[in-house]
Amino acid sequence: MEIRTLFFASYKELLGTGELCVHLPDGATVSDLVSALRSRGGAFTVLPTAPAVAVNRTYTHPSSLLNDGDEVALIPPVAGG
Amino acid sequence: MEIRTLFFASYKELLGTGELCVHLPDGATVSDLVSALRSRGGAFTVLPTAPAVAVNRTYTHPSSLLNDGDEVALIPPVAGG
Amino acid sequence: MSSSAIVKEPIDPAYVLAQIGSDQDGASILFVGVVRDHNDGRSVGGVRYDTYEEMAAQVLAEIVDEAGRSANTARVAAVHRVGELKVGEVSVAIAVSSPHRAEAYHASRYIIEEIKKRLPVWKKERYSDGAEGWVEGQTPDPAPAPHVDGS
Amino acid sequence: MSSSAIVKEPIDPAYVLAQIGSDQDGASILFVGVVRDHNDGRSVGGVRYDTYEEMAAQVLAEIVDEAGRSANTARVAAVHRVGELKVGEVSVAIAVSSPHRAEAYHASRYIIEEIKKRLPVWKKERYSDGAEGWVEGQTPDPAPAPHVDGS
Repeated sequence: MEIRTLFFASYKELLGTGELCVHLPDGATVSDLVSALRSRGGAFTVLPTAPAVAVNRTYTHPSSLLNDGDEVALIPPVAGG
Repeated sequence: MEIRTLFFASYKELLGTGELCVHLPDGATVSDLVSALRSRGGAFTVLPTAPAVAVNRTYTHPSSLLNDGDEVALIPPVAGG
Repeated sequence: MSSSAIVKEPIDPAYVLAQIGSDQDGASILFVGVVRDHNDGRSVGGVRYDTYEEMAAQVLAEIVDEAGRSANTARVAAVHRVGELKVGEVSVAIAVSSPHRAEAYHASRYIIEEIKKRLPVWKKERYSDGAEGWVEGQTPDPAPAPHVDGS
Repeated sequence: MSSSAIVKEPIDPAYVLAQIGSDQDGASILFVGVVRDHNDGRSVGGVRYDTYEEMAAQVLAEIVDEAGRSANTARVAAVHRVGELKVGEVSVAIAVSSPHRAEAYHASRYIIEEIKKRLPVWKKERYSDGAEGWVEGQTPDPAPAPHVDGS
């Protein structure tokens, strides 16, 4: 399946991109996506092993299953206000 | 000595006046002033025995000594805001 | 940097807010007290605030000063209106600014709570049925503690 | 009665305050967050807020809704700005009105604390010496509790 993966703020700067399309086997979880990203090496290894993640714009646990077409955002610590 | 005594809000309505000049013996306290007022009878007996009192615009204990020329206000429960 | 007043004219909250704030301050809070159309289950048509004006001006200045000293370098302004007010009119406006929000909230709340405890102002409500009544208030303490207590 | 928005244009706090209030409400509170000239001992020249806009709009609406439900019949409005801001410019404005002041203070504080915990907005500071840095923020919880906690 195909996951639209979004990066913001420090993650976006780190990776030099705000968006990647990631291919994962069926049954993959949020954790599996993060592992797949980190295994790309280089700057990707600097990503936390368990960052905050939003799936389809809702904060989601690392163990949650992903579905084809999901929009997954890796969320650095937020600092609004 | 002579005490300028002020009444506000419900006390003013009760007594039908906002100000009285009260003569007291030297050494009189805030409590003595209140007793002197209540002993006038009529509506004055409806005053509390220990109302909140300000002497020269500062909240003061009933046992405080008064001085000639003091401005003493009997303060009903306040309700600003 | 702090200011306070007892006024007979309508209060403009935006003007009170404009009294405070600085480049050091990350948080500004404006509290606005408004005459509402009901109290204790009765329909209210309007209110009258009486005051011991000379003392009220002095007490409000003290409260503002206490709040300013407690909230790290806060800028503070407070205005209380007296006289006849209609429903929807502003009775009190309090503005505080501070580097951090916690102090600003604390100072803002402190001022309105102290006003209710010890500002010599009294409120008479006029009800829809024509009756009137003094609002049950709080009896001021003879020696108000000049520190900011918890919220 | 409640409203929320993520905006790129300057925020007018008086406009946000004008969104709320009713004849039933005795208390209105406006919180204004402003870019200040220092942070953690460093001199700040300006900031940039980045956002995940679609999600931020949704999260801010949820926070406002939670605050409104917790504060008895509160009217609530919240606006957060993103993009480049100078010192003294407004980053966030939150207005709440309620029959009684305790609920209004509580709801106001709830909204700003929840914004800081979970609104997907990030702040990069530009310091006077030319350096830049992302402000250390808070890691959002995967299942934010939808109740109002103590202040």
